[in-house]
Amino acid sequence: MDKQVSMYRTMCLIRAYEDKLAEIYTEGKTPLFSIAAGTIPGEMHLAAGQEPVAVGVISHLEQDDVVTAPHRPHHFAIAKGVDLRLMTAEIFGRQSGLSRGKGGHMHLFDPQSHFSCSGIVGAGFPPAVGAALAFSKQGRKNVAVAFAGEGAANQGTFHESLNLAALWKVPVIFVIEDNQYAISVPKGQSTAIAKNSDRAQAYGIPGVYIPGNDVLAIHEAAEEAISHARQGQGPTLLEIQTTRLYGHFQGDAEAYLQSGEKESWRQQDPIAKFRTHLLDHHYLTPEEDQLIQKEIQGLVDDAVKFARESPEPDIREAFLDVFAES
Amino acid sequence: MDKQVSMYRTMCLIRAYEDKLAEIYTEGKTPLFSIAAGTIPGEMHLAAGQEPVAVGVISHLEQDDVVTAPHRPHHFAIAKGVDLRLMTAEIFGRQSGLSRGKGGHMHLFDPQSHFSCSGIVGAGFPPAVGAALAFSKQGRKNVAVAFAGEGAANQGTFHESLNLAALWKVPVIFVIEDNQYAISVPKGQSTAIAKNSDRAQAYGIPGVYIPGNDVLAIHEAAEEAISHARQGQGPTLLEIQTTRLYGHFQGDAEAYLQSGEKESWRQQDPIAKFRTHLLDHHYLTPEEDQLIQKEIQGLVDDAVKFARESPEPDIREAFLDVFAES
Amino acid sequence: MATTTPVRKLTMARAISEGIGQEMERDPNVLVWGEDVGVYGGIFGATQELFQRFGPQRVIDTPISESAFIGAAIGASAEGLRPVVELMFVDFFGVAMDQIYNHLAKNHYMSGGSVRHPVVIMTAIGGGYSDAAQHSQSLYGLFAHLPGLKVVVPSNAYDAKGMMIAAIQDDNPVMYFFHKGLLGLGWMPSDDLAEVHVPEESYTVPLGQAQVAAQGSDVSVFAVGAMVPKAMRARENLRHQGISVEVIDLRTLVPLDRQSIIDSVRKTHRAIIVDEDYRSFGMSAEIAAVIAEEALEYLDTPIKRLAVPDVPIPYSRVLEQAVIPSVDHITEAIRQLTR
Amino acid sequence: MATTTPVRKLTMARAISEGIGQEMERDPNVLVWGEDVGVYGGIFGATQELFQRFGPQRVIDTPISESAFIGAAIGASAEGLRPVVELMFVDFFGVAMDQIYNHLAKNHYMSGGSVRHPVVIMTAIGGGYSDAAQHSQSLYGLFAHLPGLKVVVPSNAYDAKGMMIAAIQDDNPVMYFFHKGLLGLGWMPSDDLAEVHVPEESYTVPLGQAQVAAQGSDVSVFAVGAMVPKAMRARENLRHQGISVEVIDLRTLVPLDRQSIIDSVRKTHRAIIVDEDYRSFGMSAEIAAVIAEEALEYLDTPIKRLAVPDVPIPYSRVLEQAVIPSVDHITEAIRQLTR
Ligand SMILES: Cc1ncc(C[n+]2csc(CCOP(=O)(O)OP(=O)(O)O)c2C)c(N)n1
Ligand SMILES: Cc1ncc(C[n+]2csc(CCOP(=O)(O)OP(=O)(O)O)c2C)c(N)n1
Ligand SMILES: [Mg+2]
Ligand SMILES: [Mg+2]
Repeated sequence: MDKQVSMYRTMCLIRAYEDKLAEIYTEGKTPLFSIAAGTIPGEMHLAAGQEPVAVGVISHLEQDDVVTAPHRPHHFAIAKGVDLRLMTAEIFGRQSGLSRGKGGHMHLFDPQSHFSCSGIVGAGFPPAVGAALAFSKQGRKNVAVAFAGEGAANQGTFHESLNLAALWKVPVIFVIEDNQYAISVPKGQSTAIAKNSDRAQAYGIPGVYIPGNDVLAIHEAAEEAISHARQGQGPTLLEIQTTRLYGHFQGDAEAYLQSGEKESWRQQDPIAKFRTHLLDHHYLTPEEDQLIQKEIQGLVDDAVKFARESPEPDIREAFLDVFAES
Repeated sequence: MDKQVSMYRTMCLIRAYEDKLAEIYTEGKTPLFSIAAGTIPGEMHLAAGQEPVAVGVISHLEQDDVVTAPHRPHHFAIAKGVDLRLMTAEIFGRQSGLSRGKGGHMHLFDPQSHFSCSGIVGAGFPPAVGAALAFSKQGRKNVAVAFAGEGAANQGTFHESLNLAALWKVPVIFVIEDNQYAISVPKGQSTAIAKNSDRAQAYGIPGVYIPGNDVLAIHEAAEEAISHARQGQGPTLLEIQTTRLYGHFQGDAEAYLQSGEKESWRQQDPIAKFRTHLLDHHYLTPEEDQLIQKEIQGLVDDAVKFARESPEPDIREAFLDVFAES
Repeated sequence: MATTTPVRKLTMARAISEGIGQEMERDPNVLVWGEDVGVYGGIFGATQELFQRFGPQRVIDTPISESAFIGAAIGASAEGLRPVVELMFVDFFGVAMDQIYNHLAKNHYMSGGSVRHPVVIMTAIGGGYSDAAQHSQSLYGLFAHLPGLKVVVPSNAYDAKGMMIAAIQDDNPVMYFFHKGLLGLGWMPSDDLAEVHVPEESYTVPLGQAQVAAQGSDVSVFAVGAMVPKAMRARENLRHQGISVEVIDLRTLVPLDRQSIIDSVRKTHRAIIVDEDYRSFGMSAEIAAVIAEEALEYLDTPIKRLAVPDVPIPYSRVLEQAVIPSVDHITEAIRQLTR
Repeated sequence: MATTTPVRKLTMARAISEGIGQEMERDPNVLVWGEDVGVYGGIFGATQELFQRFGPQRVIDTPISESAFIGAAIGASAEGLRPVVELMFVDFFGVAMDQIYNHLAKNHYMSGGSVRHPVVIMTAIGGGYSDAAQHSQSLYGLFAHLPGLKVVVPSNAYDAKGMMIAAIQDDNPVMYFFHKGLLGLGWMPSDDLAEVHVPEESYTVPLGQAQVAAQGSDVSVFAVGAMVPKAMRARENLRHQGISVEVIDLRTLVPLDRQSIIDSVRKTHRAIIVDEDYRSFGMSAEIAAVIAEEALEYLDTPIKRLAVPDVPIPYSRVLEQAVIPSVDHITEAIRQLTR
């Protein structure tokens, strides 16, 4: 119950964060989605609607468990405990950001929380296998989780990594976020079978499809996969049905969607549903909910304020960190 | 019956060819496997023992059906009808070779018989899908067959190509030659499941494992796969158990093999077994067999003679064919 | 580019898709595939309207399987198709490179000329809009290093259309690089010098010929793609300071028009290469080497290179602006060279 | 390299595996993986005896999944391992390049320095034994073009061991290129100039320092890997003709020891770069460019480049010998330059 409320809280925090970034993203841009201009430049892939995936899985993880995330990373980063201020400053390209502005929205690195992401589709699978290999060599009880979209499951790295992980029996969980689209391409036009989780058979590992974008169902399935991995039983493949409430990136006109599709997703908002569930079961009162909303709004506002007030990086920063000093 | 004898004949031709190359390969080399020296320089991957795979499948193909083959290509090339003289001259690096000596043993190209191969493991899958796509766009009734070793099935191209082919439902057959080793690495150390053919499930296509290194069983399974493809029903994945009677390449000491392993393969020589079957069923008389052996020996000797008598390419050849004149 | 018809300015994105469309009309074997090239029209609009005109049989959205769909162009072209394949960003080449450089590029040679692969791989390059280290690279120098690929980098809509048509008609694999900051996308800053008159009819710009973008006598600037309009702006700045700059738009890196490079250096006696690719072991080095080999005696001053200083492209706007050559950087570098 | 101990000549393959073995003894986090690195000892013997000494827990045979097992080094190194990973031939880079150059190479920068990847990717380069277009390339110039990777190319057993140990101890990803024709394999021609004294104890050769392989006064030859002993033999030929050749073994391309290049040119006034990689847009261009930028005034003659002439490596022995720089080619090229 506390756990459920805590998950709810994290989901709300993610949503508030994404909504805030969506708002700020158009700030200072003419035309509205002018990519190079404004407070937040560059591409922006928001994950609103996909909170259950991040929260359902990552709520099982310890700080020193590893997460590798894709180009749509914020929900995973927040769930994993990446510092909101440093992350926001990074997204704003500021000196106080996680990478002093050198990484940006698709390249958030936080060794503290063992979080990283990449802008290359499918690129997070191999490093997760490698982290899991390190854990097993070092006798650590940690796990690594690689998240990726359903589009990424057709990249060669998916196949190679699952085979390698299954072969080595290392503690890694592969999680496919099935939001049904890869940019404009629907799953049926990219994937020869209905469920990527069935591809687990190709590696002799468990594969579970979790419909409904339901954080509790996800939490349950993830629990089994993660304890399986922690106990040295090797990898699991999860595929989780979810919905993308913003476009692929901000500015995406989404002309390729079927009519009514977006509305149906909105009506199935996983946070609203989870809230109803919590209220119905009296795990949460409306008053507590209000407190939570207020608190998380405070966190988001604080992070944004922190980022806004941080200076731009010094130009010299551009020339540092190509190589580490040994 | 005639068909069976014809398949037998091709298998014998392949074997005679490989044995002959093995013999010539050490010619002019000190030490015996000195790679740069001798009549045939470079790596040499022989396919003796794997004849059933090539012959069982390719005997269904027309001249304008496409075959893409891996680094161990001779059995496929011969079965597909690549001119033995030109191929041998190529392997000898001579002016009259298929590519005037520029390709060599791992890079045999014969547009006439729609045959090509590559030295990069797993590289033949995507081009086969592309050829099949061309067939379906052009309304041709052809098929493409991609052959590769069991080691290649863990390369990303395998996954991407099977998904793409299944999705597009193009006429391509993927054939995995399971000779149980990738150089020194046994299948169990490279592949998380026992049979790559089970990976067909990951693409919603038929997958068939054919044990026994038996050309008739292969021929039968291939018939179904190929007619399926020709009728527009899409791809099939076949995995065929076979044995590598020489080392990975000539000069391979094979110290990594289990003791007795090689001998047991030799005892199961697929050509000897097929010959016994043909003789037992009176599809072939010993006299006919002798005629066949004589005939194929003549073909091999003729090809080798042709290659030996062909001059080295002119030096200027090295600078030609980087680009085609349009 | 002289024309008697009224001026018909086109964005470079439009010019590219017009070129492809005209070839698709001419030859039924020309097909387009790649990610989001269909209904979406290509993330950068290079295939806009083609799906609507030619349908899903000829304009095909693919899964995110670059090795497979680029490799498919190899087999398809050997069997008679002439595919135009989009690799969404050049930055993604690493997931598909083996098919490109070990096969598509070499099969013609390895086959002794018997196999041909008339394939265009078109791909987006360049930074300047905070897309960071994995979406802002240029990398044409890397492809130009590998034998068997033609490498073209248009700088304006006229060349973009003509070189696309030439690339499709070419029997060789062509790497066609379009700079995002020249496309005229609206949601992306674009240099309007790239939006020039484009004849409606089909025409080709031959691959392998540089163009003197502007004559000058004091110094030669060698550039491709987005660096060409930037160099033109720098030239304008310097004109007011009495410095006469010649701008050479190389247009094609492979084959490289060495003669145009030498001719220009012979005329101006000073050379600077301006490049959005990484500085070392790339285009700026090659042009410098060509001059050092073949035109050394004409040089009055050391050769100068201005390029991305061997760092990944940083995300932050100010940092990115510090590393991608700007009009100011170019102006200053030329000034220093002519001082 | 001066030594008081008795001479202990080692093949370069043995020197590499000895270096790795000593680091594995020192640091339990050093692991080795790749195809056939275990029982087989590496196709080129670079991991010989390591499996027998350290067992399958630390010397791991992988499937033919280069993206996965090279990418695994990224996550493993971030969590404390120091992997030495073998990519069997550099020619295969194209199946794994994204993990190498977009991630392994850039993560340190993109993370603002907070992530380190102490990873060595060792890989075989070079031709000369008819392994044709997909197994004979050098390609170090391509890697040197991309920021974030150190690039080392030893030319003899002493450097090979010392640079391997330095590479393993380095906190950055290092691309370690060993030339097959220097390894002393028995079944492969090998230049015995590479088989030199190698101290038994552990030592490092710092990355980023060129070495004057032989002094000379008339012309400077710049080379790496197998071209160094070839240049030394050409030097010997020319000595008899009264031409004094300085041979600079660059040893490392990234970081590049520019000062040593300039110093040598200042002394000899003539420069030739000898390179087994493709000629254009690569190492030979970069060295020429460095000279053209920073040492132009010392040059008496144009710079000369001798490299693979932008063709895939042909299979036929005579054709291959025509395109890979030989001692005779080098001798002749230097003679022409000093004429
Ligand atoms: C290798 C590679 N190919 C293509 C892209 C361009 N791209 C970025 S996101 C994306 C779609 C990804 O779809 P999916 O994996 O389903 O994730 P989602 O965006 O739906 O979260 C594409 C094609 C890329 N970044 N990397
Ligand atoms: C991408 C790539 N990785 C590695 C190699 C080196 N290599 C050549 S053959 C081979 C083993 C192939 O095994 P398998 O696919 O089973 O074919 P087989 O040799 O058994 O016929 C390897 C690792 C290669 N050529 N290409
Ligand atoms: Mg998706
Ligand atoms: Mg095998």
